[in-house]
Amino acid sequence: MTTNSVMTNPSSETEASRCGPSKVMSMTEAISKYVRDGDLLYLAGFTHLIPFAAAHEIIRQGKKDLVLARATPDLIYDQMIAAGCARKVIFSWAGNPGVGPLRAFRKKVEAGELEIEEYTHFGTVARLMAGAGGLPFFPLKTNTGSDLVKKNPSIKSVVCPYTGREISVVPALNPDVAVIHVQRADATGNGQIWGIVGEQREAAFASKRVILTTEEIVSEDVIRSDPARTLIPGFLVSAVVEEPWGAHPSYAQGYYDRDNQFYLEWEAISKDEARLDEWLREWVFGVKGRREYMSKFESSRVLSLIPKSQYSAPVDYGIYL
Amino acid sequence: MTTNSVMTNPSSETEASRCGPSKVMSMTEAISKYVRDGDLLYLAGFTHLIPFAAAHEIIRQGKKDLVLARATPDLIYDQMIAAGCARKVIFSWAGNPGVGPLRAFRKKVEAGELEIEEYTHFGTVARLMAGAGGLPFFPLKTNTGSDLVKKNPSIKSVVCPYTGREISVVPALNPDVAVIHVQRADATGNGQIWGIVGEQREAAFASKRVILTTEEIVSEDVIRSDPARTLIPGFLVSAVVEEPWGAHPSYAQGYYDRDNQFYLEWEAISKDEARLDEWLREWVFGVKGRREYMSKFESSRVLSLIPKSQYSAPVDYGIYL
Amino acid sequence: MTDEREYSPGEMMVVSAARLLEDGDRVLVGIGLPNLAANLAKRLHAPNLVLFYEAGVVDAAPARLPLSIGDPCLVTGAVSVCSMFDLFYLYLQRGLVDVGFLGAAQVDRYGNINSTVIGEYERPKVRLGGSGGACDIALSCRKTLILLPHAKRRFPEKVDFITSPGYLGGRSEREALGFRGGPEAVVTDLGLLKFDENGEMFLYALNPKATVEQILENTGWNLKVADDVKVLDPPTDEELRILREELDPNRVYLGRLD
Amino acid sequence: MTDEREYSPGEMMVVSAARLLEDGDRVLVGIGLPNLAANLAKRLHAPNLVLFYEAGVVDAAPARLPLSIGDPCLVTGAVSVCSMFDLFYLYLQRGLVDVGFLGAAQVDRYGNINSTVIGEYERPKVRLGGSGGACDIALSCRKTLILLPHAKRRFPEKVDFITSPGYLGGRSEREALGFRGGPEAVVTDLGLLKFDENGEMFLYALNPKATVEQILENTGWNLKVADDVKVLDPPTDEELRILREELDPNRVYLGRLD
Repeated sequence: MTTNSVMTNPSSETEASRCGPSKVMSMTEAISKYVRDGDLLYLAGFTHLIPFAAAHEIIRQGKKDLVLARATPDLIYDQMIAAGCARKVIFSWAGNPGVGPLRAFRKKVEAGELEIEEYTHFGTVARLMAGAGGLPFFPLKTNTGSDLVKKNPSIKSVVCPYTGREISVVPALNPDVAVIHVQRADATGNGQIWGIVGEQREAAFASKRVILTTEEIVSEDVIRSDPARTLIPGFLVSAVVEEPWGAHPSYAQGYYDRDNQFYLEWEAISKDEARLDEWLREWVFGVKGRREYMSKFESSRVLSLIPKSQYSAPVDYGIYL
Repeated sequence: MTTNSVMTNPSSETEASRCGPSKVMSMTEAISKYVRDGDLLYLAGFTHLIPFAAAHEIIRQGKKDLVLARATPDLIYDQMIAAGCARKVIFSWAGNPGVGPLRAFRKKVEAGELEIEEYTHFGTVARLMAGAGGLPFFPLKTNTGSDLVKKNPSIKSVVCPYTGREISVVPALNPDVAVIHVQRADATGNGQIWGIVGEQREAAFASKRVILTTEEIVSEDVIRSDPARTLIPGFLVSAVVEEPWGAHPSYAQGYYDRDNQFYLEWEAISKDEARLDEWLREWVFGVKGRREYMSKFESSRVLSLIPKSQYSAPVDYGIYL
Repeated sequence: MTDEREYSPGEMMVVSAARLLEDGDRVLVGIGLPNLAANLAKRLHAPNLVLFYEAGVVDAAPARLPLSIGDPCLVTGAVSVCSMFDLFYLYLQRGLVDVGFLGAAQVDRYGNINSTVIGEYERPKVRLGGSGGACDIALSCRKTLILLPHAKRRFPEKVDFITSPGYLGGRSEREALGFRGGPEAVVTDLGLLKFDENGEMFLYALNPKATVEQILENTGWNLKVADDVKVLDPPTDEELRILREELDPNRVYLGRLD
Repeated sequence: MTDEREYSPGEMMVVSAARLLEDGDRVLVGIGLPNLAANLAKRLHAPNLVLFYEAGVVDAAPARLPLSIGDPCLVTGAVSVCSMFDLFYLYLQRGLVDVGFLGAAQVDRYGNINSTVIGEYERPKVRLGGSGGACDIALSCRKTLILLPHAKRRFPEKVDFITSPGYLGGRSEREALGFRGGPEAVVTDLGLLKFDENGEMFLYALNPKATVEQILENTGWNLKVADDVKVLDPPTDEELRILREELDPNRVYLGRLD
């Protein structure tokens, strides 16, 4: 930042004094400190910035009895379910996006071995929205007429005092922990996301604790150069983990593409229990962390995921003296 | 935009075919076409990007019996009230921000000559939020215990089916017309705002018609280079008016500063009915439009409002082929 | 080179769906056939179509064929991108979306859709993906278009589970709940089905290669047939050219030509 | 140069309010004295204060003294900026704000604030600005600090209109409505007032130049006085230096020294 700030003491113009102390730590430390057995977790991200690195560390640390909430359980929860971390899943669409069913999830549900609680997508994000704003419920014009209402007693209704009509409501969701992966953040946890923003912001505000993982830690000046992009304010955040490729095999807009090959491979891996166990042993338990995990791929595959750059047109905030 | 787009017919890669036809017109035409006597208007903007140029054109065209809704009526509604356009004001804080009371408003209210309907700020934006999302009401944890509830029968309550507690609700607000001033937009009305975003987005989605006024019309490529910044999607917009300095004496982040001198002057002008009439005659009725209005100021004053540039750090969206 | 007169069932479905879109429509599209249909219509008779994707993208200009609903290629160069909440709240629930595409594991006589479970909910024979945004789309769009292959088990008289309400037991039932819209058409590999004044599905038109008998055999109830049942025009040269050369050159979604 | 021992009533109010802020507090500040108080505290004993402004700005780093709540200088270089809805919904209603500053035309025995009207609502003697965000702040912060000049007409036993609830008729009434927090202190040009276990205001401490009698004369009811009523320390040299040299060198808000 180049402004000559009269309102900020020049002698305290460091990250530590302006936004509190640095919260940077390793993934191992962050998960061990802030995720507890039995917690309700929300690993956020709709197709984009899915925090796979954090999920793998949760598996490695053998966390259990977790309640896993996500609009789209996706491969990330399929892996955690297969590894035995989950007691229950709260969700709205369970699939391998663009590929097929979510096999580990489906097998356990069909066998009656996994509790589920189900909403529509709008229901899931409205639950987070209520939780994020301190409301006990959120009203929404959906659900009505579907059999979901019969199977999920948490979906209720209120009578609108203006129209006299019933309207469906869903209860607030306030996870114990949200894990949010962002493209860039500063050391105190001010996180910026661009591209598909999913439900990350609502999940962060709704949760009791937030673990922020980031493609890169940048200086506070970069964050302050564009305050409109800061979706996660640092004071919500308990831990900041710098984890490049932390969303692979999903993607980070501008950093890397979705590794579609893995989504296709997962169909075969997850169909076969022995192969699935072997995959977990090799790719999760067999590595120390994300760096070792990424190093196991052929470099040509890694390189093929990196896009050419296309930058946003800048905007001028102006210097107001 | 530099991507080689396979999904968009190269022969139709014009604004007209990709986002519909241009909606650019003059302020005179936009106000005459889309603002009708008796309409409920929401001229949006919280301290920033207040659409003064549009308000002056509404006064010039002698629109009347308007219901003027705004969180902060501000000088913009004080002028419209003084000019006799308003039948009623819906608001949450009536003042000359940073200066004092809103005198034309106050005089009419104290004389019982202007109907009012009053909420808190949260109440006002929640009403827009309900209107923007097609909800009949919005629940919120405020109002309760205040005398506002006794004086405004539109503030009601519902019983939360999860907690059994009463919670206050406000009814949806769906204006006939929203006027939104933005920093940049394309010819079809895709508008981008940075800096304080106020309630512009909610007002645009809640309203039946949207008049978009903009500091500058840019090419669609500029908009598409940063889709995260597009707060107003063009398909909501009826008219696009290019109006530099359209928010003076309020400000446009990065373009010009608030003209605080005018806010101070308004205190004296609005105190004295004769001076106020003279001001309206000279600065509103006496000019054809914004260009003539701005030309009446000393250039040194105009120049003093223009800040030096401070650009956002760009972000990389990546080219995905 | 392929004979332009030959076309796959997928191609016919895409073409049939594309022709149902009107210029200026705001359309919520999913990946796969709906994406191809919407983009085909936009190149031909509906240049002012506004395309939304469920991930929160408005008016995308992807440089490749998107392979998932949140493909990064949908974002680069799009007009606007918004949160999931905004998409469902500001666009869908506000009533700004004219047409929504829906898939289905099962669809019944009144256009109710099941994409949740085959068998009982608590003891599923097959556990499917669930609603996702489908129920939300079904209840908030001005009209929905349902795409699925025509097979008896997918067209039961009553679905095992109503994931996304159509007309429930008839148009009046849906109206009584205060919802507008409802299913406009069902596009299958055999024909085009619409809904009568009571909200009951009927056979409106046949795909060029299909017969009424074939459709009745593949439907789980005594399907009504329009008196003047039409035969749809096969894909035109131009429709096939755009699909094959521009939109899905690798035939990821168009299927095999055989 | 001014004698450092001389200070204006505004300076004492700012210093008194600043000392009530704790390190790490998330504070919603308005323009004027609250802004000065929060920035003063941040330079001295509370470097980790997070400052919000009602216009939706988080952790601003303005290059000049802001003159309105939405001054553009608050945005350039801030950590985050959000919509009005987000500020009231995600920050305030969610309960993330520890301390809210409130002004008042009137404040009463139980910390209820009037900023709406003097006289009757329907036939106002003086129509004031109204709630703005004040009622929302009063009901959602962990605690509120009320700043106003001490004068009998501004301290009536009951306010003409409750714009922003304090403890209503006592702490139990506020609690019964399900709201946390409430007024923590009232900072005036004469002293510092707090609230007892019933939510009734009492004189906690005097400004150095004020007397108990003066305060009782300027309060509209029989104000309780603490047994051990304290006298506040005058502004320190360092406090005055920061206020005068860095924060408000033109004395826009600090007022005249006389």
